[in-house]
Amino acid sequence: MSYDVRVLRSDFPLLRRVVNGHPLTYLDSGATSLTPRTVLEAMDVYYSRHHSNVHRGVYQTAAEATEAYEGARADVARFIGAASPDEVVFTKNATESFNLLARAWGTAHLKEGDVVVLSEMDHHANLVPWFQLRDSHGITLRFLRVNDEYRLDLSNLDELLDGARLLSVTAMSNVLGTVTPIAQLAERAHAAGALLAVDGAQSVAHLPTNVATLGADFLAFSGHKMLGPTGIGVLWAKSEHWAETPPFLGGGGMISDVTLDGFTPASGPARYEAGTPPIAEAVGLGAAVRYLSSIGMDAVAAHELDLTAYALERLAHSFDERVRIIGPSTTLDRGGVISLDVEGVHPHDVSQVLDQHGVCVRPGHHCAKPLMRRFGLAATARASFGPYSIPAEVDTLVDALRDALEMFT
Amino acid sequence: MSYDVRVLRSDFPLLRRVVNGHPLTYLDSGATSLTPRTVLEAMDVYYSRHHSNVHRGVYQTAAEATEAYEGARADVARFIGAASPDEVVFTKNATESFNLLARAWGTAHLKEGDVVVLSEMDHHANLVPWFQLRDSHGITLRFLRVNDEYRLDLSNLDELLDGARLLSVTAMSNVLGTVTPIAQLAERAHAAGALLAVDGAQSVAHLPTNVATLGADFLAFSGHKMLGPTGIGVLWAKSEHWAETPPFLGGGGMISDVTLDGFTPASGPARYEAGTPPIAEAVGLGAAVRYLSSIGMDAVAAHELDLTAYALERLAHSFDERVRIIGPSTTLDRGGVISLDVEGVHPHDVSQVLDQHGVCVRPGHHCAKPLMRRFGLAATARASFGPYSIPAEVDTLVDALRDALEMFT
Amino acid sequence: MTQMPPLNDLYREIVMDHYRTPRNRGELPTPPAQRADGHNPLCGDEISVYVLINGDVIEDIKLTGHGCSISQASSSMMSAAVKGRSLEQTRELVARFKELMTSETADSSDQALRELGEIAALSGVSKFPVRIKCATLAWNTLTQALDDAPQQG
Amino acid sequence: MTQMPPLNDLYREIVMDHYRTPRNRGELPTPPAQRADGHNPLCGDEISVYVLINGDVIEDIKLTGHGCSISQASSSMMSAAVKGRSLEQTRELVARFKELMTSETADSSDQALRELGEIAALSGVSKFPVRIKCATLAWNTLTQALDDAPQQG
Ligand SMILES: Cc1ncc(COP(=O)(O)O)c(C=O)c1O
Ligand SMILES: Cc1ncc(COP(=O)(O)O)c(C=O)c1O
Repeated sequence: MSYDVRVLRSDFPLLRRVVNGHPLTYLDSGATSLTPRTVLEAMDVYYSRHHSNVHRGVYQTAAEATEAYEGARADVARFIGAASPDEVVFTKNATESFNLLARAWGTAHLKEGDVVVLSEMDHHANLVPWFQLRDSHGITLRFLRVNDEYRLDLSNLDELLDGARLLSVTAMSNVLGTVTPIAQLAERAHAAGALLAVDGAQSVAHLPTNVATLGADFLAFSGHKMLGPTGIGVLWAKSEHWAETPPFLGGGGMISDVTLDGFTPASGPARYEAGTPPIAEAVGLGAAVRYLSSIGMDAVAAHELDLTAYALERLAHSFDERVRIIGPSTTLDRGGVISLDVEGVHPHDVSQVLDQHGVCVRPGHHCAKPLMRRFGLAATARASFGPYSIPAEVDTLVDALRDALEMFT
Repeated sequence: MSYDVRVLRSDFPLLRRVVNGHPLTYLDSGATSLTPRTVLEAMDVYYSRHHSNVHRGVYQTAAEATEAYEGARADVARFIGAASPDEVVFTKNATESFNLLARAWGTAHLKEGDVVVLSEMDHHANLVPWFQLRDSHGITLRFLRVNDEYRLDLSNLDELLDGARLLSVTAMSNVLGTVTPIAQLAERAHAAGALLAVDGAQSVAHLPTNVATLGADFLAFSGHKMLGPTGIGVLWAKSEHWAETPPFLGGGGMISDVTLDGFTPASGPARYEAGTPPIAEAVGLGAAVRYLSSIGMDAVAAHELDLTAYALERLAHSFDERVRIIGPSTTLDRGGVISLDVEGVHPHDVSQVLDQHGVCVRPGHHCAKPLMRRFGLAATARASFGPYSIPAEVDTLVDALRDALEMFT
Repeated sequence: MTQMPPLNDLYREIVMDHYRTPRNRGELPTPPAQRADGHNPLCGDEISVYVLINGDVIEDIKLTGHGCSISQASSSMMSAAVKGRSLEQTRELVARFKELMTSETADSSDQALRELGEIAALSGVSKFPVRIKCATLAWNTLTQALDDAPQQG
Repeated sequence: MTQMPPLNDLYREIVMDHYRTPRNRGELPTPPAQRADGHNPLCGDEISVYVLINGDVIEDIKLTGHGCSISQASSSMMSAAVKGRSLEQTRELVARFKELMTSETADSSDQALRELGEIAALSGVSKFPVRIKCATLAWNTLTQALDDAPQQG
């Protein structure tokens, strides 16, 4: 249940990059992950040998492209423990997945006044589509708050869930690193008669995921955060929910028939995949999940846990309280996303100075403005890990932060 | 104004593929185009050296990724003669572009009873989103018909446009090859007070396009049909129309502010690009349009015109009327998409037999079921060309068709 | 990805015969017959199946529609095979046929193939995955008709 | 893609001084002052600019808000530079500053830089494209305030 990270690093071409005279110290996997050679090769082979449009072709390469595309669906289904590949719908990113959920499932099942519960910890991807649905269809939104321990405040959960149709919440905060108690939320949501949608954009990339035991009804995530390419995301749902979800985007491939009077939608995942799908991207994502499975997600999680423990420890003890961690201070129910508030140095400047050391950390609100407001911050500087991250990079981060502090004192 | 197609062919790795003992004869560019090395390399270099999330990063590779993504927008804007890169919005495919147009612009500007004019010649991508809008918002749809010469019947155009708000029509049929008179349609639509949206999925890939003179208000197209990657499309609109178009998908990147009470959308193309965009795909599309520009779209169009003339001639004279061309029989206002009806041989079987010769043609309704019905067909076998297609491939097609006819007689 | 097998596997003599001379074309009055419609959205193939059930036997069957050689031949062979069979035997045959299609390593022992009779000539289709839907369309539509038919006493 | 220039170009002595000791912090009563709010959606920087216009002169200016060193220094330097200037001179200065930012090959002749005074110390920002928005935020917000101000007789 562990792997040689030095060997693994050689799979990632970007780690050979030198920036500002320093080897790249990539600590922004929370924004997007690095891409291993095997994923790039899978896409290159696809384009060089098999590329064709899918589904409607009879000839050899069209059959191969279809096989590659549907094979990727099966790979992803296996990776998350889905009951069937048909439960996996490809979108362009996790954000589209939430829009599909809100607009297609949402408009079919929610009417004016119906309650959806979200959380203050959530990413805009799991907030804005619901605001849009509120504005167009008059649904009511309620919010779980975040407590001073950077956890979801569950004290009023039953109250919030009272009469609610859906709870939609992240499994791991992309700002705090907080891992939320999905099993418990599922149980209580279901007890209250609500369904549970989970934002897995962070969790699926870093923790083992098994939808058979997760308890969720819907799960959204993005390829580019889990070693896959840009341009592809996933919405998983239980078959019974897909069966009651109308189409979202309209166009070719999602129809059973079209006349000048109207259209009949197709069934299966095709129903939600209008137009030419992200074929090469699916192939890349398939390669990514196979790569992750070959390492083992348990091993990835264990590796990142160790690294997070080391980082929390070093960050807590190197700066005389001048660097504050915005998030849980131990690895309990926590992933490798570490937001920093550096005394007297704005996150933009932190990132700028760190860049001089080749260190990549992201400044900003991380698309979680309500959460930032909750903690009275406009922005943080966020370091986040991937399966390829190593303790030496934490050391480089600490040294670079020291430089930033000096420069701005 | 011409190029050496033999040299050009060496840029396309898939043309080295051997299928069923024959070199690949790829005649399905209307479904998706082959991808030149330079596009694959641009994406590979992006992932291997610059990959990061865009827009919010300060560090070196994030700045580079943003530069690459926005640079691609500028490349595409230049390629179609847009007034500014801000007029170019990246989507996942032409289909999403039409959904964006129908749902965002459409719901903001069209109310119950408002008229949108479409055509019987159009692809499902430019039909289904409007049916959806009709079903949700009660707009009224009218249809231009197709005459026996495989052209839009313009005899009742003024009638159809009377009181219409929008005319949305293809610039080139993906079934018939017919090139529609966009300039004339623009003039008459505007005279009637309607805007004009153009489906450029086929035309932009094969004919020079200049939105400054096209007369259209909106133009949708797909990267994968113009030597670019899958997973990216474009909606171009005049700035004045974007200014009056609300957001479509909600999420990160498209907001200016988010609180627990709601959100304020961003301005510029970002407003319509929720979530992590197809970054590598934009980079690939940028490389594709630079490649096409280096050949010259005039040269591409001239090359394909010659080839189409040759194919029409050979197909018309080789089979004693047993192979019927469903589309204009001369190259006048016609592109290199040739649909065939082979006497006594179902398109599926045509394609199957042709595959045995390494020839790729697509059987089916080509996502244009109303058009198929218009001509009493369930399917055709469609051959379509790209800049890399050559007369010898037409000869192979003719030989293979002869084989199919023999086999089924 | 493997190279495709030769076309003879697909277009066997007997398959082409059923395609060229389809059996049981036409309609039956409904009721008493039960009708079901099937179509393959990917290629536009369409079929209508009419079954006349008497007791637990398929007394008559007719077909209309259009499609490729494989879908036409498969429906013709299907109609010839089920006419006069009991409902139970028919459902067994449908199951056996689907097995034949869905797995290249399916049970193709002499015994199994013998039960399928001339339908076994369609076994080559399983090597052309995109054509499997063509071959199964008629069978799925038949199942639909049987499911829709009012229970008989 | 070129390597980034050294940080000293960005964080000049005088820039850091304005960041550490911002000039003209605070609010002015509105009216008579005109207020405008600006923010940078990408990083969350926020600024409010209060200008008190007397005739065609900016008699007083105050700023509130938060942001990175560049946005804070730029707004402080801007406030110091425009206080007491005529509206016309101010708009010229804004235009000159934006030129300084938007083009690495901008007119940076001695003459142009001299007119900008200490603001010229921000010229290094143009080499860090992602930071240009930080530097221009205050200036755009000032323009907004001037545009919004009621015309004076
Ligand atoms: C004319 C036309 N319009 C729209 C489309 C849809 O393009 P996409 O599938 O890339 O969304 C196509 C291609 O299938 C087309 O040929
Ligand atoms: C928790 C969380 N949810 C959703 C998203 C949205 O993902 P994407 O931008 O790929 O749509 C992100 C990433 O930005 C995220 O971190």
